[in-house]
Amino acid sequence: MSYEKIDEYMLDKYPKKVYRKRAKSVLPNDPAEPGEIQANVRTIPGIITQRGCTYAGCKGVILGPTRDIVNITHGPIGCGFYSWLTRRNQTRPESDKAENFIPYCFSTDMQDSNIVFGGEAKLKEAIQEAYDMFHPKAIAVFSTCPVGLIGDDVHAASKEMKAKFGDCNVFGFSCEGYKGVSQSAGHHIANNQIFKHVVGLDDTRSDSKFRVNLLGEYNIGGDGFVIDELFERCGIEIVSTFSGNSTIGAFENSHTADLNLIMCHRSINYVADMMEKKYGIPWLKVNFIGTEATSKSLRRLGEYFEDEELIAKIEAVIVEEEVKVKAELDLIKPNTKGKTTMLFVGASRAHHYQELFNELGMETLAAGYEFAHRDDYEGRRVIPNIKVDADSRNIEELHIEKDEAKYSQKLQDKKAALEAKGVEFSDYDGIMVEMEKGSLVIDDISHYEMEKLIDMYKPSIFCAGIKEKFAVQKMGIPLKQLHSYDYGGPYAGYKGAVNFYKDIDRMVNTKVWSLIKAPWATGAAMNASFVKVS
Amino acid sequence: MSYEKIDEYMLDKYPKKVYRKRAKSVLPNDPAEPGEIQANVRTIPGIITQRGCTYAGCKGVILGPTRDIVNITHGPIGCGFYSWLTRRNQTRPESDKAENFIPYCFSTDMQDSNIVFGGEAKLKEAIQEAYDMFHPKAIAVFSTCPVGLIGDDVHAASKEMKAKFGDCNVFGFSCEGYKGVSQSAGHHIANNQIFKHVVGLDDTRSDSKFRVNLLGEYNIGGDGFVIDELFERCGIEIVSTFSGNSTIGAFENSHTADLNLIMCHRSINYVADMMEKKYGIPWLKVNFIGTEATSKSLRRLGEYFEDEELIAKIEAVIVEEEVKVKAELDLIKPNTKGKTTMLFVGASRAHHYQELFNELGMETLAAGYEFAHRDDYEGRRVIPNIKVDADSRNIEELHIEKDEAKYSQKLQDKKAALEAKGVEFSDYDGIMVEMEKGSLVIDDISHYEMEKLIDMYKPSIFCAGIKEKFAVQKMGIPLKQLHSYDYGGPYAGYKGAVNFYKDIDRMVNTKVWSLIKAPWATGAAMNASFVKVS
Amino acid sequence: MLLRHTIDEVKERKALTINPAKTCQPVGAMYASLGLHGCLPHSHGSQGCCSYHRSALTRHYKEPVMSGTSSFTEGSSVFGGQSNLIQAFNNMFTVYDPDIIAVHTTCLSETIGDDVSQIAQKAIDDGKVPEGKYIVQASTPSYVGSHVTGFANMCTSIAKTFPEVSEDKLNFVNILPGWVEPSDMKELKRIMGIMHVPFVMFPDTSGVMDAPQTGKHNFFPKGGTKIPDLKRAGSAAYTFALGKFCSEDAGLALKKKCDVEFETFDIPLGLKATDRFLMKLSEVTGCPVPEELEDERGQLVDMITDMEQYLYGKKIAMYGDPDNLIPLTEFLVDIGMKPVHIVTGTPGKYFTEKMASLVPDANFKNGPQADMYLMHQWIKNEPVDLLIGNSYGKYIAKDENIPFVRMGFPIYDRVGHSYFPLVGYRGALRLVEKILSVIMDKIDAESTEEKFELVM
Amino acid sequence: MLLRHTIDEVKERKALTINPAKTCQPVGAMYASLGLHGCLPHSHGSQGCCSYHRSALTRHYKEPVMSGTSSFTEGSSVFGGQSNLIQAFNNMFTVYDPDIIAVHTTCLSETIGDDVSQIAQKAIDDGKVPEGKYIVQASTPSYVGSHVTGFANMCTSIAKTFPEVSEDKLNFVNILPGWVEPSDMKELKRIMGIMHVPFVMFPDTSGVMDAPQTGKHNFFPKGGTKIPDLKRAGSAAYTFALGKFCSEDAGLALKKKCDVEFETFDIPLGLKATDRFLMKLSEVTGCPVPEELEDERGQLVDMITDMEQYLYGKKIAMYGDPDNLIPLTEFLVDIGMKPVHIVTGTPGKYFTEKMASLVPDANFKNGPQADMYLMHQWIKNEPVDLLIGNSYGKYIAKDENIPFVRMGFPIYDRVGHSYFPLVGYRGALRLVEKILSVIMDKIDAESTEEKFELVM
Repeated sequence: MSYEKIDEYMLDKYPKKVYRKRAKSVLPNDPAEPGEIQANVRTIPGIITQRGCTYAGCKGVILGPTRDIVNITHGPIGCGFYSWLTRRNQTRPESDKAENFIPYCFSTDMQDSNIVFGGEAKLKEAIQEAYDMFHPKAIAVFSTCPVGLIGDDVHAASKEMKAKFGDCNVFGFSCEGYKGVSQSAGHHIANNQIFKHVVGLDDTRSDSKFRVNLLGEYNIGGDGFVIDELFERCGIEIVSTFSGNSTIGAFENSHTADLNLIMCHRSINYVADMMEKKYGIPWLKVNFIGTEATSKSLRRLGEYFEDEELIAKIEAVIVEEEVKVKAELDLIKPNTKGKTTMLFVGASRAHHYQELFNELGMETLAAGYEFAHRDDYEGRRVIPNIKVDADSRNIEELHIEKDEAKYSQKLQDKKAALEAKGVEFSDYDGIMVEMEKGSLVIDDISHYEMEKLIDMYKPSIFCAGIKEKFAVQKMGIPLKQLHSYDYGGPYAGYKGAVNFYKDIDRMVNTKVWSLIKAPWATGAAMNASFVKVS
Repeated sequence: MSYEKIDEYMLDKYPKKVYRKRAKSVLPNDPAEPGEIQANVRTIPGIITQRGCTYAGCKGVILGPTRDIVNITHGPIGCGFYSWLTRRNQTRPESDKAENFIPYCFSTDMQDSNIVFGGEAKLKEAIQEAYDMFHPKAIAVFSTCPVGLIGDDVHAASKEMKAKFGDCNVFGFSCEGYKGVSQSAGHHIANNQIFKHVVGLDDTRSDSKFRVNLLGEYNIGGDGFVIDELFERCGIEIVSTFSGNSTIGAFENSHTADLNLIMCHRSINYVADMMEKKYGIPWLKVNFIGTEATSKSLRRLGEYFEDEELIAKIEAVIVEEEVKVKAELDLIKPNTKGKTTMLFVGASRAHHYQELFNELGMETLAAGYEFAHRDDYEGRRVIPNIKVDADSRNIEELHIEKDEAKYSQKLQDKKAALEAKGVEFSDYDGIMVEMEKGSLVIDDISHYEMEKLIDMYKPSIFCAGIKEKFAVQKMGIPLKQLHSYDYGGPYAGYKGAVNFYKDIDRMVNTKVWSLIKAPWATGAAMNASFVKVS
Repeated sequence: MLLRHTIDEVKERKALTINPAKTCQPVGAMYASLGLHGCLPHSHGSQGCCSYHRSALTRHYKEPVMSGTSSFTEGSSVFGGQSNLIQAFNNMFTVYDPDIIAVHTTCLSETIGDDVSQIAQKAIDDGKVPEGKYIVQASTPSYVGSHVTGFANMCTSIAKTFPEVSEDKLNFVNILPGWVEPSDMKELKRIMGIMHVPFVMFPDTSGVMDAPQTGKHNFFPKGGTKIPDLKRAGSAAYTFALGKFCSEDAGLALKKKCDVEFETFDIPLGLKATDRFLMKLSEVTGCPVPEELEDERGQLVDMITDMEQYLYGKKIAMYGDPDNLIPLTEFLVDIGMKPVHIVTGTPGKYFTEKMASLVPDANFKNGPQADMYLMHQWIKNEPVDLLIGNSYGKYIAKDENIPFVRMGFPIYDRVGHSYFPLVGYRGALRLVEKILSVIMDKIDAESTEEKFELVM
Repeated sequence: MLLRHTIDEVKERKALTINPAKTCQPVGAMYASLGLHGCLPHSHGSQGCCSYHRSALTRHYKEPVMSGTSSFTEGSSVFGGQSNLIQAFNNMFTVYDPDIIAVHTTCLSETIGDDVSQIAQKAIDDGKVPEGKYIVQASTPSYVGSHVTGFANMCTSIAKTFPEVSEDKLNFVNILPGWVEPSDMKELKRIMGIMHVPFVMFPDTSGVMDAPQTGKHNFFPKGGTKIPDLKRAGSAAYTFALGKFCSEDAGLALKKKCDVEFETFDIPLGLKATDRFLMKLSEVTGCPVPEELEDERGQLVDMITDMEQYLYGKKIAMYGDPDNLIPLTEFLVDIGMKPVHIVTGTPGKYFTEKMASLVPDANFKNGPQADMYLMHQWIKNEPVDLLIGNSYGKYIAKDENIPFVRMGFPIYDRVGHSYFPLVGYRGALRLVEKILSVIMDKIDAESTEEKFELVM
């Protein structure tokens, strides 16, 4: 089908204004010359979107995985309730006694009187109650929609309580749901506050040789654990992960790392940038989704640290693991080769998971993000050209200055030297250059577009989230959730890759999809009589 | 209701011959002068009886509780299947590795060819296979109906295999289902063979001071464990139990005991008699069902052994336990006092459990046995007068002679001395002397009689077995199973008494029986119209 | 321990809710809306609400949950959501062609004071609502009541919107089923069929939230109450409002608007609540309770009498919604069990009054801070033999080794609730089966070898 | 270990059966007899047989099971049971007044060669059988086949005894349901109702073995196939014999006697077996499969597709009766599971032929020595993720820590099977729910804290 036809089939039903707007977010891909895609703009009301809100991005995504912060949602009960344990934030406390608040939902459960008379007093009382019961290292406060509107000052309240306690960091997030256009705003707000209130508080430097932060890895399904294990085998210390399996202590210490590695570019590139500005830590884009991507990312670490022993260890790990993966893949690939997929999810996942599908010999027919910006599609080179609109403008940009005491010129010098050798820092090329020519790229896909797309292409599998899962499956197409992994995983690293291969093999080859049609639907029955009337 | 009326209401529907026969098994009780009751006679075909067969009495009841004998049912699969784990034969192997064949069902699963051509060869092969797989201490073979008819000689086969193995006792039971008139014949056959093939094989004498056998205690629901524990606290050794939680080793050694205690008179009195004849061991009737009965039975032991220290220990145990029981009973008795019961079950249970009901302040309106003989009703004094009929005659009576080497004249002398002081040995007065005047005694009650009886008296609770349970409960009357204890228990000893009190309290006072009638059954509904037609 | 910070000592909290036994209004309104045929719910607020509610319902039902959102931005929060909503109407009618759009508000649109009925009127005036299409709208501020309140509010709006006033009352009744599962709604319809009583039921999520796999996604599944039925609800002889919290207001609204006599009943969950429902049905309609239902009742009682030893005296902790907890408590007491700790986040004095009469000795609490954390603390102080509630209970069940029956909303980790009812006698039979199953599983699992039972 | 003597090494046994996966014929005949209204089963043999069979059925159903016995003594065993049986007839008709006495033999009466039909004739001649009363008798030697054979033999006798020859075939069908639960028989009747196909079903234990608690013991509960229906079975247009082992012979007998066309089908257990049954029903009667059933089918497929990840590739060991195991195996394979060990004590080449085609790589065996001991040995050699079978499996399940779904006969330690069907699409839905429930319970129980999942 030509692109025009697709466009027509998929978008023609829209009202004109909607059509015009949506058409800008739908592009046939040309990896050689990525076109300009509309992204990070307001969702069209009523269109039925995949997107969530700023609170979800802030409290759910970024702070959800931290285990030793008491995260209090300031608002009516719903926001806290829905973000309670629904994101599979796996964590591994240091001991049976160590703090782990992840299974808890804390909320001020605002009532109408709090809306009318203000909720700050209740918020402070709630913080006090949490402190009295749990004596946590930190308490974080998340604002929901009404909070901003009624003028509760969560930051002032937090500051006051922090001062009162003395031994407990308290800080707040103005992550009201209506801010920005998607979860992305929430990531930004979350990162800003963590950077402001936490990063840099602990200057202790462990004596390990290779010290990195892993940014934008949320340990869904245990991905982070797999990466941790790989790094450990190579002898690399992860100072902090933002924010899978994280602790407030690790955030406080994160500025002492020698390198930042970015997994999910969209949600976290701010932090890398700010840390580089303030502390001089360079950053590299990595990807541990996919066998090749994992090996490549590990090798980038070797390249960065320029240490023979490290490089040897990394190569040993790669050889050992790749052999195992290959053995599994050889069995599976014949079952999956030639099948097709579409990915509409998150920001980085729709990109990274194409690696795994490639390895399975599966073609990605279409992909797009739920809450990405243009740079996630077209690469960071377009950042200067991105128009800052009203919705972006009201998300605070921190003004960062060099911390003269803690800034590492040494790392910057190292970076410069490596750049001279051709190593690329602070770069991300986006999804488009890696997708096939003619495949479709669609930002913020609507439910309607999704159904049409499936109708047209009948992919072997579709990747999205829980809201899409059963509608797509009702169409007879298996849907792989790439937020929750359908409660499977891990999918990161070599071990994760094998898990993914197996799961996809199962999903595209299980017989259950063949059971859908009732045999009488063919019209074979009912053509006979009951008793022949003689 | 006068007895004549009862008789009429309960039996009148029967055909005349049946009426005449059944009337002899139904008596209004007079404890002062127990009447002659017809018992241990053939069940009337088609009447719907509680009774089972000889195989059930032999393999199910007596040998079922032994754990280290491989019990092979020689016959079609059913008999082995139905007696497989259905009698709650609790057992406590010496260790995790010790033998326990109770969870297994072994059968020759006779096929038609075995019926036509004989099953002995298959039996021997089965014994061989069992030996090869398990190397047990003993293998026992149980004959089912066809075995006797087709002429398989299980005894010869057993003897041959025993000789062949050398290290495994193999013996058989001619317990075909059609023998005798009830399970009782099976008990007799079982006891005879155990006495013949096992008892007396091991003369080892432990050095404990007070050594007894406990006969007729099958450890249903852990009753035997409770008694074991009581005896241990008093310092009395149970050399063997026939046959709860038993081992072949204990049987072999049982003739070394100083006293036999009989719990279930019906199933086991043969063994006590034979052991007294052959080895000179006196026997006492005891009962550990009921608090008073337990104390009384313990005291009989003190009386027998005439040991100050033992008597002191026994009294201490009694005092300690009775206080605990009383505390519980005081709470429960107000709920149960004045309620009524009927017991139609087994042999001894219908008698023993009246003790517990008495303690609860509950009246026994009627009772009777399923497979007892006249002596179980009227006492052992009637034994000489019991007419031996054709069905009894064909159950082998072993001819026992004194074993001069092992016979203990000392014990007999002790017995004589105690008898002189008024201690009663070898005695059982039966159920009737202990039942109220005017209560009903019915042997081998039929289903029809049972329903009529319930109709007439509406007891608060009825005690019988699984076949009666739900018919009675459909009448709105709770039924307590006294074979399986409804999978509860233990009910023996002090601890068991409290369990029983609680269970009966629950059963007669639970509100669930009040839920039976639908509210519209009162006719309250339906008296209004739908829409008033104007 | 999964919940390692839950401490034994119960101290009153005034501000902090921990592990709530409720969620917010809009999700209830969304669920109720899905019970109308051809209806597209719409969330007037931030898009996160809609996403959360759709996700919650989807996880619970493993079914598509379609809903629009006004996708508020900071601008709309300042200037009002009118333009977003009118745009949304236009887009939804154009693209998805619903017969009804059911708008519920959120804390956001409520706080800024959007008047949805006025906006809807404007949309109609502006021609953004096609002929013959309906907009029903409910005010569901998240900071009032709970998800149950939202359900009730949407039901009330439905009752105000569709039913037509009629002088002549006809020989049928209205059933307001309350927040029960599609399976329960189907079971209620089966019972009405057996009773031979014609009826209109709304909402009705059966055929929607339990839609078959057909290889085709029906954006509007074939279930749900149809508009003509909603209209004629005004001429019913009687309305059975099931559940004080979920349905009474809708019954009242219908009474006010169309003068349909009504009474509020417990959801027919358990023996006596079903008895009362059937008795009244019989009384109102003159239709006797037929043998088939009497037999089902008898089967239920049969299982209870047969198995009472495994039920008697067992202590229970439970949490959920008041309309379920009230008849459930009555039923559990009737079958000899002992509810000892009961919480619901949904406020309302009726709950505590009922509990005080049903289980005066139990710990019970509702409203703010009546949360699962409190219940867990109670459990630590007085352990229980059974836990009943939504999937969040699994953390307590695992920590405390308590047999656990999933019931209520949400159930995220098991299936069956959408297909197998718990209402009526058959439903109670299933409930007792489930209770017995977990209790007996524990007996088996913890039994020593010597006490392991073949027959139970 | 409960089964501590079960060793890994599998050695062929020729004589010893250990832990059988079957029992003997008479209990099946008794169960079939209970499916006729007003029928009193009678066991012609030792009274122990009758006691055992009544106990087994009672434990399985927690219902009264009434049956007479000829109470053979040694004398009767020598001289024949004629006088006992005639006496029994007289007593039963006098005291219990059944419409039908259904006599089955035992290994005893078979071995001595009692001719029950001749004895019955003599009873009739002697006036011991009242006018209008029936005696039906089946030869059920325990040493041939299994309990399944006994069920089949009694069904065949019923088919030979009651149906009346008719030239005119009428627009209804016969359903021989095979050995399924009363709930299943009720479900089959519900399906026939939805299909609008008139039918006679025999035997039919619904309303008998699932009788309500009413405060009265109905010696003959109101269920069971009625004599007029049994009679008119001869004029049916078609007979559906469900289950090769249980029903084919009865279908054949009916064909021979009354020339009713018939075919044998799998018991409609699982998706495809139900599909085939409905397709044929539709074909024979011209009644289309209605939407309601198509929806139930779609709901079943929906649950399977939604939950396939928890089913896929899971290894299963199972034991039971061939008519159940065959469609069950087909279904489990269809939903992505892997039956790897299958035994039934019931002999018959058809079983192994079917298994060879359905699961060629599995271990399967039937007939003598195809017992649970063997299956357990196989499990020790190749562990499984799920065990399906009767209550005796709990010992293996506990020893080997295998999730366990109770299905088949006997189930002594759980309730529900008499009320909730496993046949048809709804039944398959329940089966899948149960399978998922035990598999997911194990995941939860064994999950580390970090992997414990709220949403599944």
